[in-house]
Amino acid sequence: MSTGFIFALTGAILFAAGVAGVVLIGHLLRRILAFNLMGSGAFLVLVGLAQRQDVVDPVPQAMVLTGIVVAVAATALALALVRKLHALTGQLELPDDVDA
Amino acid sequence: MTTLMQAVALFLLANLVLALVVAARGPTPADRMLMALLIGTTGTGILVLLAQTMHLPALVDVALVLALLAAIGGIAFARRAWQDVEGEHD
Amino acid sequence: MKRYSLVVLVLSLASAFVFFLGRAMLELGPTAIDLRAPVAAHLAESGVTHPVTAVLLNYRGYDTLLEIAVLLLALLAILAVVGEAPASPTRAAHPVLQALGRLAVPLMVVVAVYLLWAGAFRPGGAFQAGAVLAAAAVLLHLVGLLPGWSKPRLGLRFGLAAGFALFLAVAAGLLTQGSLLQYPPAAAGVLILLIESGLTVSLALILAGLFLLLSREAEA
Amino acid sequence: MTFVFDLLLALSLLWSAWRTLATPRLDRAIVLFIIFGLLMSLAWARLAAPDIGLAEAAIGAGLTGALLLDAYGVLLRRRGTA
Amino acid sequence: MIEWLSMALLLAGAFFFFAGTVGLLRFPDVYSRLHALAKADNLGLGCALFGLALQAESLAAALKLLLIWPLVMAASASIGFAIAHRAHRLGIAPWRK
Amino acid sequence: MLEPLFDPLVWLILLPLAWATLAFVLGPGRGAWPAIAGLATQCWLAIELAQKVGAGGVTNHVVGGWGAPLGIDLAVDGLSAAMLLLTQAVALPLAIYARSYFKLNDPAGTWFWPLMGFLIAGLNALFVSADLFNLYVTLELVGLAAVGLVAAGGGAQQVAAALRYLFATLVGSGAYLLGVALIYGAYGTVSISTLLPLVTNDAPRLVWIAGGLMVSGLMLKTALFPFHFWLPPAHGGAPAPVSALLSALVVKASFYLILRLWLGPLQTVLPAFAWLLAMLGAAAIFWGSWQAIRAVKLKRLIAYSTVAQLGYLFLIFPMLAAHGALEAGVMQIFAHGLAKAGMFAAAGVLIKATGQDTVAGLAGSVERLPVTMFAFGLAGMTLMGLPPSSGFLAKWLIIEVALAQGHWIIAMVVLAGGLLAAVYVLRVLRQAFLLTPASATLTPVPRMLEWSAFALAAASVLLGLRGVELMRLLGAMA
Amino acid sequence: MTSHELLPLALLASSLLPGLIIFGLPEAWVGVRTFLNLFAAIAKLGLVAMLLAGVAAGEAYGVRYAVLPGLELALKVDALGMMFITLSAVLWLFTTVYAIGYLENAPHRSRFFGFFSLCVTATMGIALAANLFTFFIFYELLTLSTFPLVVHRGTDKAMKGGTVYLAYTLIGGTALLAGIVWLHHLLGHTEFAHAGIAAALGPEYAGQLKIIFLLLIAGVGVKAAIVPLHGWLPQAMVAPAPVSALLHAVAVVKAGAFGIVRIVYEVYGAEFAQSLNLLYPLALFAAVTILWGSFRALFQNDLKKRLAYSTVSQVSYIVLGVALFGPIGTIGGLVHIVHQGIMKITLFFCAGNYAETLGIHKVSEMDGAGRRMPLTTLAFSIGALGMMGAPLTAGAVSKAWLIDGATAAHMEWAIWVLWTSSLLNAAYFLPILWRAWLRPVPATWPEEHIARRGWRETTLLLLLPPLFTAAATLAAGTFADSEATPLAWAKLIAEREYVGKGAP
Repeated sequence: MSTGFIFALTGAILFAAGVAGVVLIGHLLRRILAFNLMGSGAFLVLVGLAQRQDVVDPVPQAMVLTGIVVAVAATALALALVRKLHALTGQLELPDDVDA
Repeated sequence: MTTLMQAVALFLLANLVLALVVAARGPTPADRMLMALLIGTTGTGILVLLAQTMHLPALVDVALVLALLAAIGGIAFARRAWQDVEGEHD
Repeated sequence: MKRYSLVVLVLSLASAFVFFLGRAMLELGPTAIDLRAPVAAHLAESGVTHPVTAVLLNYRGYDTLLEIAVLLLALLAILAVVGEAPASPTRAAHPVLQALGRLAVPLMVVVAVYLLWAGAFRPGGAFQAGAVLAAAAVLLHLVGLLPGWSKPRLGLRFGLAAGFALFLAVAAGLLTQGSLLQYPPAAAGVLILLIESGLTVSLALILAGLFLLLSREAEA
Repeated sequence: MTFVFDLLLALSLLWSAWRTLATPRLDRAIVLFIIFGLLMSLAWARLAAPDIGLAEAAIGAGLTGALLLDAYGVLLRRRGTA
Repeated sequence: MIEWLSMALLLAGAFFFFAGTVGLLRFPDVYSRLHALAKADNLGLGCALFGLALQAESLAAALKLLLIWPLVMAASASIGFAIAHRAHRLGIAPWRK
Repeated sequence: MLEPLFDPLVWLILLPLAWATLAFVLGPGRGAWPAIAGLATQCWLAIELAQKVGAGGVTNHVVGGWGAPLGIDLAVDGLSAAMLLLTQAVALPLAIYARSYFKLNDPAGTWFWPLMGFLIAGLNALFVSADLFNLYVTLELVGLAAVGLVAAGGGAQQVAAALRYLFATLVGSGAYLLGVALIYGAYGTVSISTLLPLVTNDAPRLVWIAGGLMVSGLMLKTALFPFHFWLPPAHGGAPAPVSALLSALVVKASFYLILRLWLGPLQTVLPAFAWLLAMLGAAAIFWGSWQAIRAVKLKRLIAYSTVAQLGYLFLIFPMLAAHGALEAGVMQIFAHGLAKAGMFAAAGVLIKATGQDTVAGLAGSVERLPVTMFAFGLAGMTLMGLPPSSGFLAKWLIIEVALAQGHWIIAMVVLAGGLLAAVYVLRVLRQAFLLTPASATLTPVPRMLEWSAFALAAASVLLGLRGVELMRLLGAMA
Repeated sequence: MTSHELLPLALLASSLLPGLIIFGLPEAWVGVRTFLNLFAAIAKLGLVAMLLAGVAAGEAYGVRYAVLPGLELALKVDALGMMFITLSAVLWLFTTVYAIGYLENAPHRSRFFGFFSLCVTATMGIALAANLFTFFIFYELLTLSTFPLVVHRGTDKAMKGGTVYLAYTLIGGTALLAGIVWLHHLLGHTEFAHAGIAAALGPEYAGQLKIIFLLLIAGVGVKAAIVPLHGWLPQAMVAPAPVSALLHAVAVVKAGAFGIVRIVYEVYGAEFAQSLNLLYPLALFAAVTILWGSFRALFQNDLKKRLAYSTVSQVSYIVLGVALFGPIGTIGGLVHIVHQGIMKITLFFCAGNYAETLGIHKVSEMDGAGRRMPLTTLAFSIGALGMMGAPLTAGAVSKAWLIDGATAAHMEWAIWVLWTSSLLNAAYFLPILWRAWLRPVPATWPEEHIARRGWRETTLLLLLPPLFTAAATLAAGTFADSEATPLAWAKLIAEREYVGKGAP
């Protein structure tokens, strides 16, 4: 098993765990963590799978750089929202969605 | 020589895993943060070793950045996150 | 009970997913397209010698343009969410920490400049440099030497947007060459360095802004 | 040797990710997440991707960690004063 | 000769790291654990860096490697200070027999 | 030589980015006029482009001059030209609407213009991109801009809605990204045109997983039942111009992407999921309508109606191989886009004027806001699929294709959906025709608000008389 | 565009444009609105006259416009359409005059007259439609534009009536749409043509065609109020009197009946429909409706409801005539489109007059109304007698042709149905006449709004329309066999529908 493949597989597991985390966890900060794990997993798959023969491919690396920036942007926005929600309601979980 | 470096790198990684286990359990928040810092330092060490064994001198830059920025986490922790509200310290 | 079964369901779905995905990954043969060859072949025309930078700013420079837009947009969205609030007065940290700040920040700036300059021929580049600069700003803020943002004033807004605007202008200007972001090989190196320099400043401001905007209430 | 190294690194990545999600305390989760970022940059180094390693080191260890810790601190303080 | 020296330094570095980790595991309070951390940081990494610098291809590369060391030292010192300071402020008493 | 300088395709992306940046630099609350001027120009560009595509088939723009697979290509065919046209056509009146809606210093409007600019840029970039990874970046651009718009200046409910939306859209694009990663792993490229001949019937299993991931991610972003949970609070809670933009355009973008993949690189893989999607679409129609019928708040009702109307789009998948199904889908996209934008805009007027946002509070509004109610009625007509609106043409096309394919069950779902839509639309109209006003005072609203809502709603009806042009444009496919 | 293309469009525009302008008029501009209304109605009559002359001379008018490839909005003017158009145009004028008087001081007049004009436009469109697709578009537009009229008063009761009305018509519209798309899918078009188009399909399609026929008839049958699809009509009586008059006498129910005529003759073709055994069940449904409507009318105390059930019954006379295979029945049915229209509108005008002048809403309140309002009651009596089929009224003419048609088609039971219905008509109309003319005047009227001034028992604008239509009822009956009567026109249509089959 090549390095690329090991990390691709790790990435797949991380992705699955991240999604499971986002779905199952109610606490918003943890959800943000889970989302980041998910993203990292996808990035690992992208580079790892492309480099499964352990030859370096710059294209997926560049893509992942782009992806990391996007992930940071999303994380910061999510944090801002969570902090705002906490400031407004004192809650760290999403309130039930009611139509009233 | 390369083999030795690889071995040292592996040893450091094992060391790191050990620290990781502590970090997950550590009794106080401060311990966990200390562990994180230790892991950062160990990571820096691993990176410079990898730079040599993988013939990627750029990894030294990574180590440099890691060493530079590891401080931020620690200070953010000390200045912001470590609160005496929950009384969880020994 | 319902919650428990949900956990079991999601976890078993995730395991099944990983299992099938792993198996499918193992079956994979060699790919039909290998981009390393064209990446290497056009490296001479790309203006840089580091392939990742070539992909990032030349071959797939359009991705990067939009990516910077995403980052600027995130800052904008945060501004829209948190609204305006007066920045609380900064509480200075202990002199030892301030000393660290004074020591580390110039070093970080040096490292950032190095990374920016290195980007053309080895790993590094605008994004990494910007991130290090932003980290420097965060450090200064943490030790109490830099106040949080209440709201970005005109100059700051200009600085935040400048890198992106520059990139956009270059991209549009290069339409005269035949298409968006089509660098003339002779000028590619200079243009990329220009763009990267602009981006470094703006990225640093944006990334720092993400923190400085959010943490202003932290010291209350 | 490298295989063992990779495997150990992958396992510690997974373990730290798992603990991040499963640990009952939030501060622990955040610290574990910072460690996870650090391990990620090691993984990028092993994948011969120093560019990403640099970015991950700067972002994961520096910015995201600081953002999360700061947010955590604010939440704690609010709860403390509330 | 240089080979041997570098090898010895690397091994010493590994040892100090290990010692630091064990110290963190075993020492009784925050302050002493900080001490252990400083060992690992300063000595472990220092040895490893020197060991590698001996083998560096160029002087610049070696200098860069050696630059990391003071950085880590400064950072660990100030963080150690920050944490100890904070611990003190929070009223955590040093461990006494 | 200078011709590429005036390529409308590129300027449709650059222009909104430019005015968004300008609006950002100008500062809080500013930037309406650059936005409106920019959008007007974009409208013209989109028409220009549509004519070009209609005359000469597919138009390409090779970014960086490299060409796929090394570089990124932009490609416009009939489908994307149509989407571009719709986007600009909806955005311009909404911008005019929003200028009156957010008077200076409205907290929700502080950063509306740059956010909208990035949103439109993201949409336009998404519609023309021919590169799977680039599409991911555009998806994020659209998603984050949308979340920012929902959350802007809002209270707890709105922030909670934005968070729900954010996580949904992030997980959606994450799944899409993993799909892209797998595709790159399998083929070594993410360029749609390069992939097209490569993905064959005996594609490796990984590609199937990739297809499943991408489609499920996009389903989540399109809010297909049962992934619709995030939509009603987000679309129902945002300020009216934002709700309109989101319901009319944003959810369509991810649907468009499914369509793109389905007709393009993954055409051998995705049809396996066709009936699953159609079934979920049918469920969405029934569930969304039922919830709309029960909704207490006006915008909630409209948001659930979006859930239902999106269901129609997914009904076309089992028939996509047949001629006419795509046309039906695009007609529905147009019909719903224009009508829903008009309806949200009208709802915004009603809420601003009556000062509260329940359906019950609309009593008597037909008397006091006749233009707005008329707009609401026209938009409702399109949603119900009553002639001669474009919604009717969409319904007609779907039923006809369904009958031609022998899928009479789809035809029945469409017909039933129209009746259910009638129930919730008439719930509102009925209330509006009641004699006794619910609230004594009526805040005066700017005329511009009423008339831009009316223009959108009327366009959704009048498009029903101009279906031929749209169909001709769609004929220019790759 | 030639004048042959423009004229049908002008016919639509002559009510559409004034309608749209009226929407924008301020409430207080009574004069402008009245002028526009009357001008439009008269202009439309002028256009109708031009078209009538042209069609009689065999000119072809039409215009087409593609909304989708293979899907055309098509208008044409033919004899059958002209009959409906003329009826609508004439009655629109009367109703407009009446409505101006009726709504003198009511609120929301701009909205009312705006939708009223749209309603007439939709009716014109139905008559002009050259294919089922176009027919459907205007059919649904009619639904939509009548809804605001039904709920015009804005009371809870009005809402209930409006909701029931919409529920019925929209569900019917859905069935109609399903049938039309299906047919379009089979044939590739839905153009109306003499002797039908469905016969072009082979016998293997017989099963599908039967289902489609059911869908189509169910769709238009809702508006035509065929039992069991009639439930909306009595509920919709909450609308103001001019609406009830125009809607129930002309626009809505006639649109349904007209649709049945089009579907039977020009989509399926009478002969082909007969060969598929479709007409006999249709006749049965019509017969049941005739009897059921009359029967229910007996027990209604509310005057307008009684008239509504009477409408249910009478409209099915048309359906019965169509379903009686053969030209004679056809003529009876077609002529009843016009005759029922003028008779029923007379009755509704009068009912409106009673309500508006004296506050009389119920049959039990009618005592002595004839002495207080002799002219209105005279008109009412003529209408009622016409409904019963009394000699010299228009009703007698239609009934005679229908009975002849039934005989020719060897459906003697239909004659019994018609006679029974006449008896029932008499049973529910005569008591009203008796009360109005012969019972003493009560001490007070329920609510006297309009005082008597000389011979004018109520306002002039309310009084004149029913008198005119009553006169028309008598004229159509008395001079039925002369030229330029509804009967003559119906014969012309039958001749063209049964082309080559030997008209009588």
